[in-house]
Parts: sequence; C-alpha cells; structure tokens
Amino acid sequence: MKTISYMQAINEALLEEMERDGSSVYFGEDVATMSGAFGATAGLLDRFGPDRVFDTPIAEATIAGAALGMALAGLTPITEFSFADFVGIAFDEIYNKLGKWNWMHGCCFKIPVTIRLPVGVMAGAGPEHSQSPQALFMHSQGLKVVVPSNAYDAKGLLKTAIRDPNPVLYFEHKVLYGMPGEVPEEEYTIPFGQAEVKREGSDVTIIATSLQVHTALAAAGMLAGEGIEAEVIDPRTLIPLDKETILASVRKTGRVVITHEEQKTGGTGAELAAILAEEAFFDLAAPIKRVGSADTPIPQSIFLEQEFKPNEEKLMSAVREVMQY
Amino acid sequence: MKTISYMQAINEALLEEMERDGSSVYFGEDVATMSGAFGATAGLLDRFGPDRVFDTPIAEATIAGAALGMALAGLTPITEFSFADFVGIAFDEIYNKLGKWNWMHGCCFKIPVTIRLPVGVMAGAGPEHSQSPQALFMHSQGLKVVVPSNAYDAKGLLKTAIRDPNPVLYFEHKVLYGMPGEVPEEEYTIPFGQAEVKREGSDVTIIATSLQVHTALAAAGMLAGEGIEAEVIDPRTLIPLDKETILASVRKTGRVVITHEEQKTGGTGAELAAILAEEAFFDLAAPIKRVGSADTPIPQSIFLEQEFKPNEEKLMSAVREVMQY
Amino acid sequence: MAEVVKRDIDPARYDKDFLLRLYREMVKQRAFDENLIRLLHEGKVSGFYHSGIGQEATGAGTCASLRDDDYILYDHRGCNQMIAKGVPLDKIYGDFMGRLCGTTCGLGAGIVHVAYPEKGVLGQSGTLGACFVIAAGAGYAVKVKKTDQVCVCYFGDGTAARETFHGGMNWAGLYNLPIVFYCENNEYGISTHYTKAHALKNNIADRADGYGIPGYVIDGNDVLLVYEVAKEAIERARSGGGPSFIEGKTFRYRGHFEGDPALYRDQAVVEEWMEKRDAIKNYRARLIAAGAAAEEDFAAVDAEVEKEILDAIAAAEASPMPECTRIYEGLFVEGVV
Amino acid sequence: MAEVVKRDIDPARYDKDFLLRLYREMVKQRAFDENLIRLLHEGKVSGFYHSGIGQEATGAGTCASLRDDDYILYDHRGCNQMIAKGVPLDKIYGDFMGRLCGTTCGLGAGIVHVAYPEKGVLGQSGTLGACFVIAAGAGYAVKVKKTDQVCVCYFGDGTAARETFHGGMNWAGLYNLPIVFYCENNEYGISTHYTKAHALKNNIADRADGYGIPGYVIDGNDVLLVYEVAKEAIERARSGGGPSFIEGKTFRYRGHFEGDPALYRDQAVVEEWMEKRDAIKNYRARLIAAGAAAEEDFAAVDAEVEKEILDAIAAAEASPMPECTRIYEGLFVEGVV
Ligand SMILES: Cc1ncc(C[n+]2csc(CCOP(=O)(O)OP(=O)(O)O)c2C)c(N)n1
Ligand SMILES: Cc1ncc(C[n+]2csc(CCOP(=O)(O)OP(=O)(O)O)c2C)c(N)n1
Ligand SMILES: [Mg+2]
Ligand SMILES: [Mg+2]
Repeated sequence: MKTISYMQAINEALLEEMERDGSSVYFGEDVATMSGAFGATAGLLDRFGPDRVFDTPIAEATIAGAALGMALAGLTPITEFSFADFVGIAFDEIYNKLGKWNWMHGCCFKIPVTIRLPVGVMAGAGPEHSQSPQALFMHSQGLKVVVPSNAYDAKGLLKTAIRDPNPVLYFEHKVLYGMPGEVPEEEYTIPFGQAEVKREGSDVTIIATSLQVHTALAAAGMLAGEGIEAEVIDPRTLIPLDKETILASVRKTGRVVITHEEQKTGGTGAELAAILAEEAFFDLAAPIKRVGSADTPIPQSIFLEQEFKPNEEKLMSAVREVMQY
Repeated sequence: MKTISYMQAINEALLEEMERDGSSVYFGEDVATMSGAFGATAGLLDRFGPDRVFDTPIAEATIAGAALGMALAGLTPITEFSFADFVGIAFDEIYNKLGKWNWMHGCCFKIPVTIRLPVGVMAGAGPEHSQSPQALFMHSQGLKVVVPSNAYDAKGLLKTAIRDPNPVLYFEHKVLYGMPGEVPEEEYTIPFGQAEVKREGSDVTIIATSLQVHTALAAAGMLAGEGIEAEVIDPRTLIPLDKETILASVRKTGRVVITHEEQKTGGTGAELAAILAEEAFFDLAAPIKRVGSADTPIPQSIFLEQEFKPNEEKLMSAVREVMQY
Repeated sequence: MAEVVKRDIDPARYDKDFLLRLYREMVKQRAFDENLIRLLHEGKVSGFYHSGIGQEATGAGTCASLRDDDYILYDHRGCNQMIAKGVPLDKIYGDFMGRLCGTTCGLGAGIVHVAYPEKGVLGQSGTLGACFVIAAGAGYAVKVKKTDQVCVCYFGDGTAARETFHGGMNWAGLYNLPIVFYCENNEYGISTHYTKAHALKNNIADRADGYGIPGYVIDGNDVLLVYEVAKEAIERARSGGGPSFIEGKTFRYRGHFEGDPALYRDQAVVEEWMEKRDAIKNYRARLIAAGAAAEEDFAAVDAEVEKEILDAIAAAEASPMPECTRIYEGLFVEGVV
Repeated sequence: MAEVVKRDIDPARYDKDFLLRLYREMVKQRAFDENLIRLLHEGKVSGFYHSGIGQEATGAGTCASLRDDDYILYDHRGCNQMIAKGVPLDKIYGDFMGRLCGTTCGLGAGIVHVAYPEKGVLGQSGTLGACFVIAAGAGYAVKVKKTDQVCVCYFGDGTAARETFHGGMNWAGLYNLPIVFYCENNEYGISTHYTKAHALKNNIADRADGYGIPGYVIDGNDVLLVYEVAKEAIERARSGGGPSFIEGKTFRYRGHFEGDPALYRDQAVVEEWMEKRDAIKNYRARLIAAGAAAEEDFAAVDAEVEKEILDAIAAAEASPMPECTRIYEGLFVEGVV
C-alpha cells in the first residue's frame, strides 16, 4: 500500500489506462498544456502526445458530442468538464445521445466514453460552479453513474469506468482532491454495483455519497459516544446500484438516514428512499430521513454556503430523530 | 360551461392572456405561420402581429436564453419547444439560467417566462420525441412545474403560468390534445399548488399525473367492481407541490400507488414516495408502489411502446398488491 | 464568401456504367420512398415519415465517392443517403415496420436511428444538429487512427441554425478534420423559409469562411455537379486537406412529414421544381441529349430497381416482430473494451 | 471579412472633460481591481477572482456612449464594464465581501452575478456564453417595446467558441436587433491561446460576415479607438441599423484567476504588453504629447479616484453580513405580472 491523494489516484488511473488502451484519448478545456483546472491530468500530454491528449475550445456540447463520435469510430474517449455544473450545456449530448445512442440504434455499438465531472461546494465558487448534478442522471437510461468518496475508490472505479464499453459519468468531489488515502501498489479495479460498508453499526443505516461519506463517518463517530451505532454505506456507483447491500443493512438496523450534498428535493436520496419504501417497508421501524442541501441555488458567500450544505450536526440530529421510534 | 378540447383550452388561454398583457410575446419553431407542430397557436399571429408572434430558427438553447433576456428587459415571454424532449438542448438555459437567475442576482428581477412542453408517447414518435422529462425538474430551483391532465386544468393553469412572475415549465401531453372537457364560459385561473382529488375513495390513494390521471380513473372504475375504492389524486403542479392534499388522502387510505408515464427510476414518483416515507410513514399500512414506464429509452415501434408504458392493467395489479397488506 | 460553383458538365466525359449507376441510385431512392409512403397508407408502417423525394441527387452524388469504411451521418430526410451508402433495403423497411430484420432488431426506427456500422452509417440524432458535433468526433478519430477515412455530415437548412453548428465547424477547422459538411438547402425547415431562419450574407455556405473552411454553393439537383464538387471535397479530406462545406440547393416535393398539407408554401413553386428542376428527369434528358444513354437503358434500370424494392419489402414483411421483452435487452453492453 | 480599423485619432478633437472622463473610468477600474486583490490577500474577500487589469479600455471606451437605460451583459473579467456602466463601487465590493449592501443583498457574488437594473446591468451567467442568447432576447425586447435602447454583450475570445455564439448572432442579424457584440480578445482562454481554440480566417470578428453583421477588429487598448468604433456601432443599433461585432485586441496582465501562476504564457510577452501597450499609460502619454491634458490633471483624478475607492471599501466593510436564513429568501417572486 501507498498513500496518495484522491487527485493523484485519478491521475494514476488515467496514466495507467491510457497506457493500456492505445485507442484512448483525453481531451477537454485546458487539460493538456495546463493539466486541467485542478491538475488531474498532469503528465498525460508528455506521455501520450498531442493527438491523444489535447485542449479543446470552450464548448461542452461539442466535447460531449465529439466523444460520442469518437466512440462510434472506434476510440476510447475520456474527457472532463472543468465543473460538473456544465452538464447542463451538454445535456442533450449526454442524456439523449451518449446514454441512448447504442440502444436506440439497435445495440450495434460500444460507447466507452468516460466523463470526469468535478462536483461540490468549495471556497465560494458560487451557484454555477458548486453543484452536484448527479441526481439528474438517476433518471437517465444507458449511463452509468460513479461517485467515489476516497482515493482507493477513485482509482479503482475510474479504471473500471474507462474499460467499460458504456458511457460513464464520473463525479468527483473537489473537496476530496487533497485527501490522502491508501492505495495498493499493484494494479486493481473496483467492479461497478458494489456498495461498501464504510462503517458497521447495528442501530441505524446512513447511506452517504461522495464527500458526505466523510460527514457520515464523523457523525457516526460522535453518535457512538451517545450510544448510537450507525452503519455507513457508500453506494459508490448510483447506476448500477447495489440494492442488496443497502437492503441487508436496513433489515438489520430498521432505520435509515440518507445524506448527499445535492439539494434534498429530487436528489439521489429521493430514489433511494423510494426504493426502500417499496422494498424494505416492513423492515423499517421509523420514517426515512433525508439530509441534503437547502432547496435553493448555491450562494456565493462562503458563510452562506455552509448554511446551504449538510453537515455533521444536521446529520446527527436526523439520526437522533429516527432513533426516537 | 362549454366543451372544448385540451388543445383549444391551451389556445384560448394564450389568446386571452396575450390580449390581457400587452408585453407578452409568443415565439418558437413554426408557431406563427403554421400555428405550431400541433396547432395550439392558431390565431395568435393574426391577432397580435409579427413582432409579438414569431417563428424562430431551430435553436432551442437560443429560444430559452432569449426568453430570459426578454424577461430581464421587461417582456412576458411565452414560448414552446415542439417536443419536451428538447429541454436537453436548452438545459443550461432552463435549469441554471431561467431557474436561478433572479435568486443568484439578489432577487431584483421578475422572470415571467412560460415554456410549453409537449410530452408523451404517441404514435411511434420514437426515443427522442416521446419523453416526459418533467422529473428532471423536480431537482430544480426557481422553476415551477405544471402537468395539466384535462382541458379545464390546461386552461386555468396556463393562464396562471403566464401571469406568474417566475419561470414556469408547462408540460402538456400530446395524447390529451384531442380530449374534450368542460370549461367555464367566463374567465378563470387555477392557483398553483392545489392538487385535485379526481375521484374519491377510501381504500388506496393513486397519485397520478398528466395522461396517467385517465389511466388511474379507468383503473379505479374497474377496481370498484372488485370492491376496491381508489382515490385518485392529481397534483396538477409538481412545483409547488400540494403535500397536504396528498398526506390527507394517505392518512385516510393507508395505501399508495404512484403512477406516471416517465421511466420509473428517478421519476417524479421517487420524490413523492420519499416525501411519504418521511412524512406519512406511520399512516402507511403497505409498501408504496410506483408504476412508471420501463427503465429504457422509448422504442420507436408502436407495438413496443405499449410495453414500455404504464397502463390500466399494470396499475391495477399494483393496487391489488398493496391491498394485500 | 462561398464559391458559387456553376459547371456545364458534359456527361460524355464519364463512363456509361458510372452514369447509369448514379441514375440507379436516384431511382432506387425515389422508388424506396414512394413505396414507403404506400406502406404508410396501407397501415403497414407507422410513425412520422420525412420523405426525401426530390432530393435524390444528394446521396447519389456524394456517396459515389465514398468507401464502405467512410462514415456518414445522414439527416432526418436521409433514407436517400443511407441507401446510397449501402444499407440493405430490407433492413430499412424492416426498421420502419418494426421487424426483427431491421438494423434495430425490432425496436423500430423511423428515418432516424438506423445505424449500420458495416457501411459506416453511424446513426442519427432525433434532436437535430447533434450531427455536427458527432461528426467532429468521428473526424477526430480518423486523425488519431491515422486512416484515410472521410466523414460526411448531412443536414438541412433549418438544422444549420442549431448552436452545435458552431462547435462542429470550429473543431473541424481547428483540427483539420476529414469532414465534408453537406447542407441540403431545400428552402424550408418545416414551414419556415431559410431566409426567415437565418441572418445571411448570401448563402448558408458563406458561414464556412469564418472558420477558414472552403464553402461551395451548388445546384443540389444536378447529380453530376454534386458528384464532382463532393468528390473534390472528399479527396481533399482524404488526403489531409481538411474539411469542406457544400450547400446544395434543392427542394422537398412533399410536406414536412407525410400528412403535412404544407399550406405554407406556394404550390406553383413546388410544381416548378417538380417540372423544371427534377433531378432524375433532368438527368435522363441530359444523358439522352448527350447520347450517353438511351431510353432502354433507363427502362432496364427502372425494372431492376422495382424488383429489388418489392423483394426487399417482401423480405421485411416476412421477418417476425420481436417479443415484447425486446425493450429490456441491450441497454448496457457487457464486458470491457 | 471584418474591417481592421486603424485610426490615428487626435485627442485634441475631444473636450478635455471628456478625455479626462475616459481616463478617470480607466484608473477607477484599475484601482478597484488592485484594491480587490489586496482585499483578497487580506482574507477579506474569498472565491475566485478574474482580474481585469490591462483591459480597462473596453468598459471605458464602450460605456461612454451608453445611457443608463441601455443594457449590458458584462463578462467574467468585467468589473471594468459594470463600473463603467455605473454600478456603485460599494455595492460591488459589498458583493465580494458578502455584505448586505451588495447588489445580491448578502448572497455574495464574485465577478459574476452582480446585477443592477437601474443602470441596465442585467447580470452574468456563470456558464460562459449564455450572454449571446440572453442579449438576443434583451435586444428583441427593445424591438417590441419600440424604445431606442441598445444592448452591449461582452465576452472573451475563449467564450466565442461556445455553441450559443451561433444562436445569438443569428437572432441578432435575423431580427435586426440593437446589439453590439464586443469580443475582448485577450489572446487566452485560461491557458489556451485563441489560435488553438478557433479555426479562423484571420480574426474572430470575421465570423460576423457570415451573418451579414458588420465586423471590426481594433486595438482594444486604444481607448479613443474603442470609443469611436463602439460609438458608431451603438448609434447604428440605436437608430435601427442592427447589430455589430467588435473584436478588441487586448491582454490580461494577471493569471486567469488570482492564484494562477500562468506558466503557460511567455513572461516576455506579458511584459511587452505591460510596458508598451498599456491602455492607461499610453493614453496619458498621448494626451500629454497632444497637449490635451497635463500631469496635474491626471494626478488630481488619481487622488479623487483613490478616495472614492477607499470610501467604497469602508462603506462595504461597514455593511453587515446577512443572517444565515438569507438563502431561504426570494427564490420565488410573489404576486402576478
Ligand atoms: C433540436 C430539434 N428541434 C426541432 C426538431 C423538430 N424538427 C424536425 S425536422 C425539423 C425541420 C428541419 O428542417 P431542415 O433542417 O431544413 O430539414 P428538412 O426538414 O427541410 O429536410 C424540425 C424543426 C428536432 N427534431 N430537433
Ligand atoms: C461553459 C463554461 N465553460 C468553462 C468555464 C470555465 N471558464 C471560466 S473563464 C474561462 C476562460 C474564458 O476565456 P475567455 O472567454 O477568453 O475570457 P478571459 O478569461 O480571457 O477573459 C473558462 C474556460 C465556464 N465558466 N463556463
Ligand atoms: Mg430544409
Ligand atoms: Mg480570453
């Protein structure tokens, strides 16, 4: 094992997979010369040259649509938007084209496209550079959705994403970039559709994604002091979703709190809660609680963005509430 | 009262509101000369002239972005996309610009934009002209979402939409266009956020939107023959949502089936089910069931599109299932 | 500004075989389309059909210079193009009828969503205009793969207004991609005349200049002119010379979709095009006048084509419908790349 | 092709007051910006700041011909433009500090999301390029309202690649809208030189021609030239003559955002611009050379501006922060239109 940051984990996955797959290309805004808005693509241009690693114009619909075209013509395109918020600009290309192209054309293609999408509130980046739009894709067809919460998952899941013959949206949290984590020296991948129990517990299940996994672990630690043992489950991929691990935990605990950074209403927690209301109703001893962000756009002020977001306290009080039943 | 079609109801609302508000304009693809892909804008050009009613180039991001610009400069823009599927093309403009502009700029504007969006599976229009993308906007901030299911609602809600100083997405179902319904001779509007109980019943609550209201009413009629009295609730607007009417019904029946035409996963039913799992848990005697379309793109074949969609039978068997508890 | 190309091409400069091949392609497309409309009226085909009758010179003239491994993104009026590129007719009819023999294996496809990788037919986007950016990607792939394939991107005058036009043109020029943009300017986008949908200098092709891309305006109903100008563009693309933009002036004879009464157009103009500017009629007359082919040659081709069409329809009709469960298949591809 | 406008403008043709007003606008912008950077370093301002130092001639030169009721869509390096258009300095500082006195009443705004309808400042889109289509709408509104307002849409060279460029330009030309598109070509979009992001004939402004829109390329650091060319475009727009496109060549002195070391640029080039092509320095020298103003005039303006800036900062700092509950206010406007 070695200790590297989440960002380095991403960088290693890119270097390794582009080495492995000679048809892979990496492109996006300022990814080649400058190594991306956050530096994750360092070394790619030097290693793979300007045809395979290149800067594009500022035009995200074109980037996503071109990724599809490249895939249809036999490449393995890997791309990124500087901020996940920009999925709106390429929504038709991602949601309708990348997601549905293969199926609607009778399933004769492979579309091995990976799009890296940095999410999350960080340092006052404001309403259009701080969002976590993954929930929009819970209602997509043909896309896979990945939400890694630590360096180990980031690397293993990104390698799987790049090898996957389907389009994958890879949502990485900007606050996690600097976070160190243990990663094996040797090569590994993490299969999609396997949630991980990040902490075991018997009283309540907290389902958390992305940065909120850390909020949940911190909250769980404090709740243990109050005698509440929370189990923290990180789905790691939202499509495909590992329902079994979640349902098994709820069977054990009978109580669920779901937390994510995106706004509560219509967030990924909506679908998770609905699945539980359908499939785990008789296992539940208490109402489900969701702890998301406020149902507002994201304020630019660094003070107000703290109010906007979920945090340990909000999560702990939700847990305490479901423990009352 | 008079009997007119859903389409005529829309047309009347447009004519009346454009007459009332001299700052209103209507624009979109083929809306002026040809009266729109489905004919809803008949008469507008003649009545209000070519400055206020005009055909645009085929460029939906531009249409939606221009609607915002017009609103900022004091107009009341009303527009349409020929198919709701095209929201993907203008997603940034709708979701991030129209929805958030006023709030993120400190709340100094009015954005009285209405966008008409025809949804639904009809006659083999295929995967990109048959969708019901309203669920994507459950996770929006600053947009209102309207889903009228009959002529009366269509007219009253469209008039309210046009007068609303906020952006409103008005999703109308193509299969409903020809459906006749009773509408008052005199002027009326329907406030947003008021669900309607379309049928009373004591055993189970069916929450249905858009065309599925009719499926639900037909199913309820047949279920009555089996001794099951279903209450059918039509939220009419998803944002704002009339939680009270829904919660009151569930308190009475203890059983819920939610049905909508969009794909089940991540559909509007996810948020509705999640709200109930949070706020009506102890009122529920049975798991919640959702009856949506298949989690696939929409097939072009008119035979397969029937398999794709929810229908009376699927709904009835879901109701029978929740009645078992 | 784009070059307005006018050429008086002497058919005698070409092989008779070649000249008849172009003819055959055009009549095949028209016969395909007329028969499809018949099947629609017979209730054997459903959905919305955008007839390409009147625009046959596009596919015939351009695809004549394409190889099987070249890519096309046909447009929503583009059965003409996919037929010219070599998608088997029974597969296309099969898609329209929702049969298993179709390229979509029973999911069904109207004019959009037929794909046939064997012949480089990459499919179509139901939302107009994605073609520009998908073509950019396909073109870029050729650059990386270092093959000498070419990608032709077809679209209508109305579609040229989509925002993605800018993104696709910019990539094509910037990366010097082997793409030919072919704009079928049939004057209307549904009911809207292109002069009511575009701010133009003179022609849509004039926009190419701002990207440093050569632009050409041609009579898109003159199949030999389409052939020559497209051939030059395709060869330039193939040999590393980068993208081109061709605007072919043409006209659609029928409504926007079958069932559209098209009241927004002057019927006299439609008739003028049908009588005086019909691609097939004029081509026949010209070959005969030049002594390059005779009535019997055309009659023989017509008969062969008719048989080919009827056989394809029969084959499609003989193919079974899929099971209802077809929709649950194939959403995700298994395995790894 | 766009007209490359070169003019040797004699300052003596202008009023001293007017000349000093342009000077004042530019130094105010620069002082605003330098002080903002200081506040950032002092930890009083957070978020990402895109400094506009070096590009002051844009706002000063263009806004001099605008009325309060004219609209602007400033760009993400555009404090220059909003200041020139008249947004009070304390409000802008207030937004940067998240104070209640800001235009957002405490929500905070970086360079984006300041709006000030009283002065026609319509706000900004955090996703680049929405300006083109929003401007199209604002321009269309003027047409319907039959006022003689004008809308100026500012954007960078990088932003000119967004797909929406095409949609906005097309509307502007098609409906003959009173819009001036002003491209601040400062050579880079973050790290990418504009020649690596655009397929061009010669200049970005050449694209205007394809829309029948007049295009101009100018030295964007020559404030008098910016003033004259913009004035002509604004007057044309105001009197029903339709849109124009101006590309002003300029340069950003600092990194893309404060903190960006900008290693992708040649430092010698940056210094060359700062020493030889600085808008303010050259303007001073030119006025002095022409005898149109003297050192004391400039010194007086500098002193006044410094006071104005410091007062504005003090006012902003004195303004309270909002309550946490501020975010729950104002998502929906009550009432009816
Ligand atoms: C993005 C998008 N907007 C609108 C439509 C609806 N639509 C289908 S065909 C068409 C007209 C296209 O005109 P043109 O490109 O000139 O092609 P033509 O029909 O004349 O062949 C329109 C508006 C669509 N499919 N996609
Ligand atoms: C749609 C979109 N893509 C990317 C970004 C990130 N971004 C912010 S500024 C910038 C560079 C813009 O370059 P240019 O338009 O030349 O303006 P300049 O920064 O040089 O003033 C980029 C890529 C964004 N905000 N929006
Ligand atoms: Mg056309
Ligand atoms: Mg720039």
